[in-house]
Amino acid sequence: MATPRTDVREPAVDDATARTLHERMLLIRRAEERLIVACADGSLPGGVHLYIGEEAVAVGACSVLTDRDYITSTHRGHGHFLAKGGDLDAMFAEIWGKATGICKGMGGSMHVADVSKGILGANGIVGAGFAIATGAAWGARLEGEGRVATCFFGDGAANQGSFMESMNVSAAWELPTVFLCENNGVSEFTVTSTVTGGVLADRARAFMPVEVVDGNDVLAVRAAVGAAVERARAGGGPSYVEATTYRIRGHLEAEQHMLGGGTYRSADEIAAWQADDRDPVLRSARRLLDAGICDAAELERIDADVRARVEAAVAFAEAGPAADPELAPQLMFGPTA
Amino acid sequence: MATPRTDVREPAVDDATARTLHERMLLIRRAEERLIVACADGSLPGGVHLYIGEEAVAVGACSVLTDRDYITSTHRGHGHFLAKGGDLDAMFAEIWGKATGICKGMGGSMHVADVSKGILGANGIVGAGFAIATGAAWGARLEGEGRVATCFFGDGAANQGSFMESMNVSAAWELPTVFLCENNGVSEFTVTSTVTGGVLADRARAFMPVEVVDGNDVLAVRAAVGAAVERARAGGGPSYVEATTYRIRGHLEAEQHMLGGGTYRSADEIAAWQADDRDPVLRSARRLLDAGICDAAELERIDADVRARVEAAVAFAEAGPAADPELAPQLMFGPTA
Amino acid sequence: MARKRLITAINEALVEELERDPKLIVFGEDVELAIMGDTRGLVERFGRDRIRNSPICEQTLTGMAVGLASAGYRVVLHLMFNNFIYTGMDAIGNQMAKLRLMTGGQMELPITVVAGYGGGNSNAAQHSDTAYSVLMNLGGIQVAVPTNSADAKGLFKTAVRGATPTFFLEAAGRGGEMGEVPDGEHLVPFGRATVAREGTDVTVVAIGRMLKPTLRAAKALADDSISAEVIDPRTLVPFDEETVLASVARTGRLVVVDEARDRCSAASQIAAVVADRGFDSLRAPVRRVTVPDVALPYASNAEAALIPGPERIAEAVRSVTEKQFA
Amino acid sequence: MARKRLITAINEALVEELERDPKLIVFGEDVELAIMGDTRGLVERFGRDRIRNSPICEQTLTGMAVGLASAGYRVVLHLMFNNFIYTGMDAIGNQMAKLRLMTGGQMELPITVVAGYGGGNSNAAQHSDTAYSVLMNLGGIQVAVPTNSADAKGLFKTAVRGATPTFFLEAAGRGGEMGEVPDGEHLVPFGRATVAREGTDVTVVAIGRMLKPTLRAAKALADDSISAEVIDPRTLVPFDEETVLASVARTGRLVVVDEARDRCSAASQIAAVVADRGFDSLRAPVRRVTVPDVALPYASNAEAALIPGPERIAEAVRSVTEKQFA
Ligand SMILES: Cc1ncc(C[n+]2csc(CCOP(=O)(O)OP(=O)(O)O)c2C)c(N)n1
Ligand SMILES: Cc1ncc(C[n+]2csc(CCOP(=O)(O)OP(=O)(O)O)c2C)c(N)n1
Ligand SMILES: [Mg+2]
Ligand SMILES: [Mg+2]
Repeated sequence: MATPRTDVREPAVDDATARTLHERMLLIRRAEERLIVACADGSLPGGVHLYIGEEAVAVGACSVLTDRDYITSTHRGHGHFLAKGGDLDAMFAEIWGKATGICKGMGGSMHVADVSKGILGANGIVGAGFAIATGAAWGARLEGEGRVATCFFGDGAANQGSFMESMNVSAAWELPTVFLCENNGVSEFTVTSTVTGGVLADRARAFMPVEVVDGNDVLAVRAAVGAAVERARAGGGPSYVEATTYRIRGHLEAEQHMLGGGTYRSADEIAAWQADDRDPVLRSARRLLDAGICDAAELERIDADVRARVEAAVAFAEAGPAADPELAPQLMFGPTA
Repeated sequence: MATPRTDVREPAVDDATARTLHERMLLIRRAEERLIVACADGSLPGGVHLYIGEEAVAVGACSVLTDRDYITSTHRGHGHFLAKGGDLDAMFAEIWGKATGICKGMGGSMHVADVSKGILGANGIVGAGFAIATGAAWGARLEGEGRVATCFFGDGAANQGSFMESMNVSAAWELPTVFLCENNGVSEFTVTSTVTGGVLADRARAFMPVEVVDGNDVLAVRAAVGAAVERARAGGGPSYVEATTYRIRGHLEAEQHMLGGGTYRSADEIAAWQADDRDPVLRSARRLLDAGICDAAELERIDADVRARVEAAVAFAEAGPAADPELAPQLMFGPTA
Repeated sequence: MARKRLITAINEALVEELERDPKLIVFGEDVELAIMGDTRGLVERFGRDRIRNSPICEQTLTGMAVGLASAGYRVVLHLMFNNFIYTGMDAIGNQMAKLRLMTGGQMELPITVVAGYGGGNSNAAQHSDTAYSVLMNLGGIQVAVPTNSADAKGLFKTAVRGATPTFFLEAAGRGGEMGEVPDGEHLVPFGRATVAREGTDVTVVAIGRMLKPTLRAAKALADDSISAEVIDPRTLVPFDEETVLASVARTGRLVVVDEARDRCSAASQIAAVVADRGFDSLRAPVRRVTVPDVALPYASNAEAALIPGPERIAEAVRSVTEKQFA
Repeated sequence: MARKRLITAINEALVEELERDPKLIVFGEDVELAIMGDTRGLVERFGRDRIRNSPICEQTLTGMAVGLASAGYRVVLHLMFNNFIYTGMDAIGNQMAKLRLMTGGQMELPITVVAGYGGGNSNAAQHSDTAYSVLMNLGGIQVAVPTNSADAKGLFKTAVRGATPTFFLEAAGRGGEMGEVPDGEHLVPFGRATVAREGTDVTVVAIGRMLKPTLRAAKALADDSISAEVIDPRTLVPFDEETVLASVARTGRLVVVDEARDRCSAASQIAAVVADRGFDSLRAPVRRVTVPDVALPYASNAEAALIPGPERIAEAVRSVTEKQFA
């Protein structure tokens, strides 16, 4: 794993932005904490892969994107969806398997998508996003209106060959693709370094500018992705940004059941990443306090608002009608000429 | 395309070796020149992809391998097969579609294989060799007897993601894999640089030691692959060697028919690579003369011998019985437990 | 009407559709110099933004088609040989075939994938599969297998204008065949079979490249007073069950001819449908004339022995029209 | 005899075969901590040289299996979910299925690929395919679909000791089911079906995960005096045509139950075989109970509505045993 640069000066954002970034991260955190409960109490039809601990990556990155930009997401896609402006109600309804879900209950947790907001879908196939993002970036370039396509992917996915293939196409065709590696050090129950040769960022260096940042610092992510996006919009081609971060929860909820007593990381390691000075949400809260943007009471209020928002989404999801079983066959084929 | 190093001192080989290398290159050259004729006169059932102009790569590389080492080859595999010690008679019989062929007429030109000599097959799927070589290298490493697996592939194949995947596995597991890129600048009718981002060798640099050599200099190839093989045998893991070379003939014989009047390279470019000081066979002949290893008459004699050998192979191929049509179904499944 | 090669008819369809829709993009390996001939001349006319040689990376090419379609373009991806479908299979099986459902209908995927299929040219196993059976099982994927120039043009246009991933498979050896092509706008609907030859004793469904040897067999059978009705399905997904069932209702017999390997082939599918929905009409076993479960060999004689030809087809037809089934 | 979970039976087979043959290697993503449970404990016992977590790169993993086999090893590759077969499809369709023929028999490929298949767990479309139909069409690939612990162990051992690429598909939800496993050496041959329930009125072939709902349906049908014979094919390639044909010769009726999508499914293949070779015995249409041509949805109710259950199976059986076909 490459060491994040520490010499990048903290980029300045205005107070409102700092606050918005915090709120957005908190929304993801609280929403997923609620999913832990829902999953444990059997409310959800399928499994969930949680993003807790990595919120700064999605939020930092999406803060420099508009609804017209594209993203491709992963199996761990709730954070990307919400950060890119996806609707929490519709996402929860989807995860609950309801007709009111963003994908009408057909996709589920691993596949939340809102094409109208450029969210081309969370994807259950590790590495599938590379090519989809590259294709969308090609479309953006052909169109010539400065859109970019950002591909979120994990350190595990970086071993899929489509990573190189897509970097090659993006570089050769100077496409506005941002390859955003969420390097959390693990791929399911495998410590990624044990199956990885060399340094990930060097793979990208063969094709494009590279930046490795502290992925738990929302401002650092925002700055690095901001530079990449600016370059892409200006016709400067693709970039690679690697955000060093950590997955706090299991690969999926209830992973204990699958591990059968085995372990792939220590409780200490997890605890270390949850510390005040490492957890992205706590760090952002501390920064707002230190900079005098919010006081403790206001932070409390934000949190309370977010929690209320999450509970409303649960209510929305629960109240929704079950998915329509007749729908599936209708959805398979598009209209014909 | 990376510029080959010119500062490598010409590695010394003894006279007998120099002569053998020359003979082997000449065998490939004359065999394929004969295939041009056979193809044009309709003697062959299928198409052929010729290696003319690239002989120094296969011969230089295979000169440091033994029968116990593995190679994976490409659609352009005659040179690899012969350089690794494959039998010319059996290869021609295969290309003529005969039961006496090395694959009993089932494989054909694009699929000559001799597993007993470690030739794991020419392959019609561009890029398929990466993983097969990596798997064989893993076997070699498990076995611990110092075998290596050399993967021949083209500059076009280097855009297949399996290239990165296999380099990753080979690097992470320290496998004795030699990635040998035959960079002839073209992929079918596409000038590879027009579809390639960055410099090929840089892709490999993220994983392993890299050497770029003049692929038309058999001694330079031998030296570079020799170093890589030595490292691999000693447990030092994989290497990447890129041999700059040129394909003199079309992508396949009769490509004119497919081009429909279009072109992707100039006659001048082809002629330049055929010059005395560039063509690998002519260069090797010149070197033998200059070093006083052979005189002109002896070179003539070698050539005459090789030509006779080739004609004998044609006779063998022509005399062979047709492939057995009953065989195919029998060959599909192996014995069961 | 004008006589044109099948490959020229596709080329013409491409030119017309590229003129019609500025958001139509063609890409793939060597589409500029047009290794198959179908994309010849396009780059000169429409420029490299719209007609583009790609690197060799099928896994990404198929995925890019999805991304480009999501960005509002219509896509023609040329995969050259249909064996490379396996190379680029992930985005076919896991993305193209599923994303419309998975997104609750949000994603339209106007993607046409072109590739050559079939044997007969000593191209050996890795360049001679008939891969449509695999595609047919994946779900949201349409498959067209035109047998003549007019259908090639008309089906191609329908594919390109649709919103569903469609594989347009060209019989590798048939690009050079001539046929009439109607002038002007010509669209052939999917899911509509044609009767290539009328007959009364037996229905023979002949898929793609198998139509020609089947028609030859039908001619030979006519000499023996066996009247075979030959049906060309034209598209395999959707498949025109009604035309086949109506024919079998008259003939009482079915033979399906398919160049694919037998197991889980289109032939098996058609046989199964008729053994269910057409059972009451059947007066004889349903025969399949297919390639056995082998990879095609290189040697011409060995290859020819495996691919259905007029003799094997005629023999199968005879076996179900013999008097025991009269 | 001892009762064991299906997944434990596979684990046991692995341990025994690893003990037996030092050249047997197991690799794949997360085989060390054993995400499916079948490879649990192996790395502690046999070491990381023989049991090895791989990077995520299916295209290369399947190709490596070919290379490792060529180098004289026996290979078990775990692909986790069978949707990832598409991701690693090139070396499956173009290499494993063909290389033995292409090399004129030089290459033996003792490769067993393990993967989970099927729906029912709200895993959504990309983790719930039933991909064996695709594999069945490729040629030199065997397919096993064990339904109980004893067969799982016995078929696994046969697969591992063979010389042909074999896909061993585990029903995703059935790893936890218990069943008797014979003590000591236990091998189950490929291509030998079993009769899971005897009957006289109708033959029902139930593939893999579909056996259980089919047996339930058979029980319900017995209450209505319909006697269904239920056959578990155990392997799809090779397939035991004789057992099915013999049963149909007695019952005169066939229903095939398959969780795969209908088009070009194993169900269609079996129906086609019987409509040909068993035609004379048939007294009613051959019905297929399958998943229609859809990707499986996430929502439990929508998923359940598509996967064959006891009601749909019983209904299909009734439809061919009603008095019009008596
Ligand atoms: C093609 C494919 N192979 C394997 C899997 C199983 N799988 C799901 S997530 C995962 C690990 C991914 O690791 P990484 O990309 O680092 O993402 P993270 O889970 O750490 O966010 C694997 C192997 C899959 N879903 N798709
Ligand atoms: C997977 C796959 N895609 C495409 C092709 C068609 N094809 C055959 S050779 C070739 C070009 C290969 O170029 P390169 O690797 O540089 O080898 P060269 O022909 O120059 O020796 C292509 C695209 C193929 N055989 N396999
Ligand atoms: Mg990770
Ligand atoms: Mg090349």
